[in-house]
Amino acid sequence: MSTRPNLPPLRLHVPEPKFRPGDEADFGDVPIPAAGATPRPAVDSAPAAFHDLAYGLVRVLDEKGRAVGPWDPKLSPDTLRGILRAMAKTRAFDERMYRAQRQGKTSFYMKCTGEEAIACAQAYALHRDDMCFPSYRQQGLLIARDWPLVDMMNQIYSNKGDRLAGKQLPIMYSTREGSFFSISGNLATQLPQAVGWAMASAIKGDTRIAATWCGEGSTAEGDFHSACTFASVYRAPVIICVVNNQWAISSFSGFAGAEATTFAARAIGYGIAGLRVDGNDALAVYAATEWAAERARTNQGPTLIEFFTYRAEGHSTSDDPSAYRSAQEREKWPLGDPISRLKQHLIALGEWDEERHAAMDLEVANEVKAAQKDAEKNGILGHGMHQPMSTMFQDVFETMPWHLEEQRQEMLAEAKAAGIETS
Amino acid sequence: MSTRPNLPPLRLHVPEPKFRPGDEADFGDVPIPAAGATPRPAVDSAPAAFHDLAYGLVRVLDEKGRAVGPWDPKLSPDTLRGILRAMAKTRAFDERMYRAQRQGKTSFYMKCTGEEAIACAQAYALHRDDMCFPSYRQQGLLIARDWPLVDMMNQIYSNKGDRLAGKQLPIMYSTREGSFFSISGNLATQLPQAVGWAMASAIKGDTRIAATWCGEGSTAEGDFHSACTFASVYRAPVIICVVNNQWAISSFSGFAGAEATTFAARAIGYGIAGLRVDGNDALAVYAATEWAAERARTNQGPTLIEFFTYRAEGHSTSDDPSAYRSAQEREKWPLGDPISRLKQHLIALGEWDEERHAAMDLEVANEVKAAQKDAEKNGILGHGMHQPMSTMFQDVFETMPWHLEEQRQEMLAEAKAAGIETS
Amino acid sequence: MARMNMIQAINSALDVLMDRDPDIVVMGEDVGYFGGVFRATAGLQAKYGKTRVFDTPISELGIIGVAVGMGAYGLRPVPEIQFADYIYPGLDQLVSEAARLRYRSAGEFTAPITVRSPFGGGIFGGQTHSQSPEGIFTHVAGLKTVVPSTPYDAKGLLIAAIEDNDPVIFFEPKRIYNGPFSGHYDRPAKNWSQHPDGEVPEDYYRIELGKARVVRPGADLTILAYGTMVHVAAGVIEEQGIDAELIDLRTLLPLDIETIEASVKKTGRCLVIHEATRTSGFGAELSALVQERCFYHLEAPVERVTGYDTPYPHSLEWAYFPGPVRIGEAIKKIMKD
Amino acid sequence: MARMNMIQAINSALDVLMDRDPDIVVMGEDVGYFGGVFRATAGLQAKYGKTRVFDTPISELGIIGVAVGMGAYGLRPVPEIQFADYIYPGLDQLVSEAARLRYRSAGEFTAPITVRSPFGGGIFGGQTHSQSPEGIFTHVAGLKTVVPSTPYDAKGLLIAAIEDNDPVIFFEPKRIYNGPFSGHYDRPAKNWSQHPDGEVPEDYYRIELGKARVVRPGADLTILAYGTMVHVAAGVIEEQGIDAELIDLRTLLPLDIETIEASVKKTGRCLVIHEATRTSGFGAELSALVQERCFYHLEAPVERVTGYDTPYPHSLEWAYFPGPVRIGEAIKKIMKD
Ligand SMILES: Cc1ncc(C[n+]2csc(CCOP(=O)(O)OP(=O)(O)O)c2C)c(N)n1
Ligand SMILES: Cc1ncc(C[n+]2csc(CCOP(=O)(O)OP(=O)(O)O)c2C)c(N)n1
Ligand SMILES: [Mg+2]
Ligand SMILES: [Mg+2]
Repeated sequence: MSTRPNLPPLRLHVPEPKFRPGDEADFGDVPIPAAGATPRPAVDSAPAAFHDLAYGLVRVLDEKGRAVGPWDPKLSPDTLRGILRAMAKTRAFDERMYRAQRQGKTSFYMKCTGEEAIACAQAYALHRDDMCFPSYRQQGLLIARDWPLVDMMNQIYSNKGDRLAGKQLPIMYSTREGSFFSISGNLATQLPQAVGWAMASAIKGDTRIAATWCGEGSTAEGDFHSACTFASVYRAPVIICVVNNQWAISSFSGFAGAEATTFAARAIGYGIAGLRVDGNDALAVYAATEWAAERARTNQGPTLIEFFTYRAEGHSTSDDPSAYRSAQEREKWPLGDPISRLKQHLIALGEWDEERHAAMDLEVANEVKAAQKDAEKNGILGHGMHQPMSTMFQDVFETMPWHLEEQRQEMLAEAKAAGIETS
Repeated sequence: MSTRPNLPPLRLHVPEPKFRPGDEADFGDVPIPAAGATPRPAVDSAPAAFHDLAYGLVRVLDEKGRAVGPWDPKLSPDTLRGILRAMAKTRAFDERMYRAQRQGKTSFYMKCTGEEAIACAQAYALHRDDMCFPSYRQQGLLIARDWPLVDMMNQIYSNKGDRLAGKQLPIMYSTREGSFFSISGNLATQLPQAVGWAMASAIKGDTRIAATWCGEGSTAEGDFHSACTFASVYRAPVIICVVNNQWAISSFSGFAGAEATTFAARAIGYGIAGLRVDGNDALAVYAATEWAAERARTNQGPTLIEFFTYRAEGHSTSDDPSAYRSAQEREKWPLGDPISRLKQHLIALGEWDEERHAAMDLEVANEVKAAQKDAEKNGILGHGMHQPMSTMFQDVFETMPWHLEEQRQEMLAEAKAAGIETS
Repeated sequence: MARMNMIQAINSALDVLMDRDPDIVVMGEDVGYFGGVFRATAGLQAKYGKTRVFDTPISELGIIGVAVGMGAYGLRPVPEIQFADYIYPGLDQLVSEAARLRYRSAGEFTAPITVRSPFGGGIFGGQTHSQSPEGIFTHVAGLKTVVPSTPYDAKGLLIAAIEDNDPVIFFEPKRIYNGPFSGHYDRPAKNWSQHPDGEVPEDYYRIELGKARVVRPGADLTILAYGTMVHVAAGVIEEQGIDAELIDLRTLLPLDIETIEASVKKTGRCLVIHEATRTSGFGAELSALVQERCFYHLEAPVERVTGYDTPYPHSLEWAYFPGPVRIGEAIKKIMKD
Repeated sequence: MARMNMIQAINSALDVLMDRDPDIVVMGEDVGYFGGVFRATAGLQAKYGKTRVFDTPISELGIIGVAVGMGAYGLRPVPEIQFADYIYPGLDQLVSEAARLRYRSAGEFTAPITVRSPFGGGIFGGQTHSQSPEGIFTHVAGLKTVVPSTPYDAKGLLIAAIEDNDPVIFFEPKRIYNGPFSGHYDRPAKNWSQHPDGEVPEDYYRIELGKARVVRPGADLTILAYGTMVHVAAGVIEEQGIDAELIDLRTLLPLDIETIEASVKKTGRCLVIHEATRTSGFGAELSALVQERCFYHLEAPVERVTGYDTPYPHSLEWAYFPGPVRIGEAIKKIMKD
């Protein structure tokens, strides 16, 4: 300890969110640029030419639901309706599975409510065989790619129909066929893996690119840094998406560095292309993703995109956000709801109306309900209809070494002795 | 694998340095801003106000050895001579210890030739009790702080006089009294530690700040990222120095991301203050460090400084750079030699001349020689004069647990049985 | 004395010590305002302020690395790693730095940090919320590893760990945060309020590191366990009515070898239990030590009941968990030999 | 057949396989143009091009993480970690990702990567260029761990490791890169050109993982060793003129339990040797397994000679190294019992 009369004592700054439970939420000081105001650089421009995009916000849909400005992707009404439906289905799926967890049918669930535009619109902007390395909040990718809901639910229930044989925590989907990488419970590990996959694709002269996602909180992990470094060094054809939903369980984005700058600005630090995008504007999400994908496909290198959004619900079924943030935040949050905004746009275009929307909501709800019924035929967690006990020893290695075989036999013998059903 | 007629095959970009053995080195395309041209922001300006400094080069000494521009720290001739002498002594020390290793007196040595301005001028800009978390190439800090050379040499020889009891690899100095943190063989680990130390200082309302160093190659480690993130979040009073000497063993800086941007630009990514400095200009080094220290001392937060320099010699005694880079680089390198440049400045000021310089060189050489003689009285590596064998078991824990005590007894008994001298 | 569950006991340890020593700081993901995902740090930020109890970026590397630097300054940081499964990104800072700092500086710099982390399975957490990596830490010279099995021990051991001048890994068996667990997952959950070791002094007390606890003396067989498995073993002993000596290791390193040796020399038989995967788990070290030191007293091989050598599965959790059936079978086998 | 030292044999393995399989890529710090700080990848970039053999940023996390992604794509990456001491920053990607990927995706995604890394001491490398962390990896379900002890084995095992569809950690005992080492550091260094196992086929051949090698059959005592210690043990056996059966494990996981069991049942005595720190080292697992399986054949406790439980010291390297004196004493002790 040293004190000097001519020097002030040092102070530790500890970030603090603006609002805590009971506070009035007011986002008046969050700068929200007007829709259409942000320029769209040519896909072959050098990253240094558009640093300002890391501090702005690419927005297409204005308050009236009109698509404006250079980022308007000019999608067909069919595509717009496809994205809208994918988002609605994702929300319905979340609702139902959340409830299933509450009913004790599984151990865990995580919603993406309020963030549906990100995965859903992106699935439309990417090719079907572009490889996705998601976090746990991009179920919208699978749903938008029309992956069977029953398959997802089987995984959530860890039941007999679960392709992952009950080995993984609910929602940690994996499908090679769906170009959707096995989700990890360890945050951000997928980022360097996506870069490696993209590097491999480039080594082989393939045309498929990779995309990966993590939350703003997860950007603090070393994996984020190594992903950006390797992507920059080898100009890997990859899109690194930071979903800034402003919360990481109970910690606001200030603990990931948001008080000092944007997450898109990280891109500037690595000399790679960076964009900051209205994550609740499906058209902006689509346009930014398409732009980044085109850069990647034409060997212009990686893009880091920050999607600015808001985690409208709790972190997971284990979380209760009313303990640490203002209940008003969700409604006061200025970028609105992604489904309402796209709906408004389609209606403004004359391509949609309230009745069709209500009908669609009913349809997706029924689809989800029917899938749930089917999935539950395969069992729910903890009610006996799990995979045979000895599957536990499979897939540790390609072929089972002696020690695992021995443990397997031992387990079966002990179970038999104790009268436990093993299959 | 997927090919599409309308898409080019992807390509992996693998960086390649401009010159390899046998090539003519030509640094004509390296932008070197004129001395004095870079503005000096007020120490309380917001980092966003001087992003351009991350892409320029703070330089004070011009080609004629004059100190010019707003960054001129206006040091007294005595201070200038002190820095010059510290640099000369560091170089003499390096020469002698390198030779000692070649003579088989120790296992390993690392020079900092060409980079002396960084540690030496910085030691003058920091307070004596500011805590340094160096890499293995900042021996100049100790020498400029007049730390006894014999003590450093005892460590290098792992001899009876080594305060570290021969436990550490040569050059991995440590002195709490010298405010010099124990050097680690694991790259970049000292960075978050320095941030933690600085946070602790701030928590306690102390006035001491921390400074830390790593090479440009080491910035790729996750530790660098966590250091910058924590420093940014808690506005820690710390200076993070990236010594960009352009080589990491055989890998040029392109493998750390230098093709895409500067290392100073990483600061922009974190929203912290960033400077890029001519590392061979002792005055620029001093001025930038003093500026960053003042920011830290007045609770303005961390600064990341890239010192642009050149590793004039091999990585260590285990390395032969002629295998991977052009032998001409050293002489063609445009920022010159830090000792010659400061010498030229002092001469231009009329405060120095060739005779005094030659006399100083002789003095420091003699000083080093005398210290070596003293140190060798305590022994050199592998010639019996090591610490007693049982010191090996000390300092694993504060108090020795039974299993170590048992191993110690066993070792002593076995050595005795075999007639081995243990003390 | 008060009734506490293990979370409350840990919270109380932190509270008591923070009150005594202004150099103790608590940090980690969600530990500040919210008080931790398991609520172990609840109320501490309000009481001791934001600069002594604070949330961190999600970087286990940074959390440990920063704590090492704070330790070198002179503070006594108590970082939390939210789940032991997430400790690996911070492992380099633990293994290469915290553990070796005293050694490499010959005692000049130290890292008096205590890393708290919930570990173990039994809560349907799947492979990334269930792991027991303690064996790795016991292999690293310079680290101490502690695992409590009751609220009383948790408080006393945590206080001793924080006061220790060497880095300590403090693994909290999350399955028994709320109550002891017999391994019979299909029976009603118990809580600590019915258990004598849920009786915890509100004030300061220490349980010295490196001392095991004989949970139950016995003549026929020595059982070595720690954390959750202590309770599972106790349940089996009761059910089977055998005269086993049950030893709760409490500290894995430094190990209380005297208590172990005395017991095995008395009983002639030894069973080692842990939840971690078997191969190269801490049970291997225990087995090796026991046969090295008690060879001529052993009447049967030292047996191990452990997690299988697979990742922790989600749905087959109870098949994986080393529960009463497996422990019972192992005891029968040892006693038969 | 050609004469090769271990570096050349490793280089040859990479060369032979890269020529056969275009999906093999080699990456790591300084492995590209320069060919690695130990020259193990020399010439490969010139032959196979920059996109198949390349330098990387200094990020062990990134090296392993990127390799996992490449493996998922369908490549077969062979990352190098410059020294085993530096593997910890990449440990999370190995333990939580590479090792568990097949399991958590039920076989859909795999990580067929082979991490090469020089390990062990005896070169005055101090605590950060001497470590033997193999025990940590053998504790992780889903990883295989291999340690060759001769140029012949190094090539055959490396080929098998790279062709294996699971992640393999391939630790290269750097002390014997150039020649076998008896542990008598004060005697002239030998090189592989005088040793029969320095005779290495230039073409493709495999040595199956999981198979140990009986270096020398014997009746009185079984010695289990791997890497450098195989040669140190062989030297002691010769010097002492005892009839020990020396087994070079070659693969630590999966272990060749049959060979071990058969040998110990024959000899009734067992000594385990490794350079890694003792507590929770791989020797603990070997000791535990041997006493579990050969209990009624053992005439003396299984003994361990290992590195002491301290960081690897610099100047006292030869006091730390488990050399001939210590091994000799341990043999005497076992034979006396
Ligand atoms: C390596 C690691 N550390 C900690 C956790 C625990 N954890 C799970 S989710 C989470 C918060 C992540 O926040 P963010 O990245 O913002 O993603 P979001 O949940 O908001 O989508 C934490 C700390 C983990 N899963 N992995
Ligand atoms: C974690 C870790 N990885 C790898 C190494 C091996 N290594 C030692 S120095 C070095 C190069 C460092 O280059 P740079 O950071 O540029 O520092 P410089 O040597 O140029 O000062 C490497 C790869 C190490 N010591 N630690
Ligand atoms: Mg978030
Ligand atoms: Mg360098």
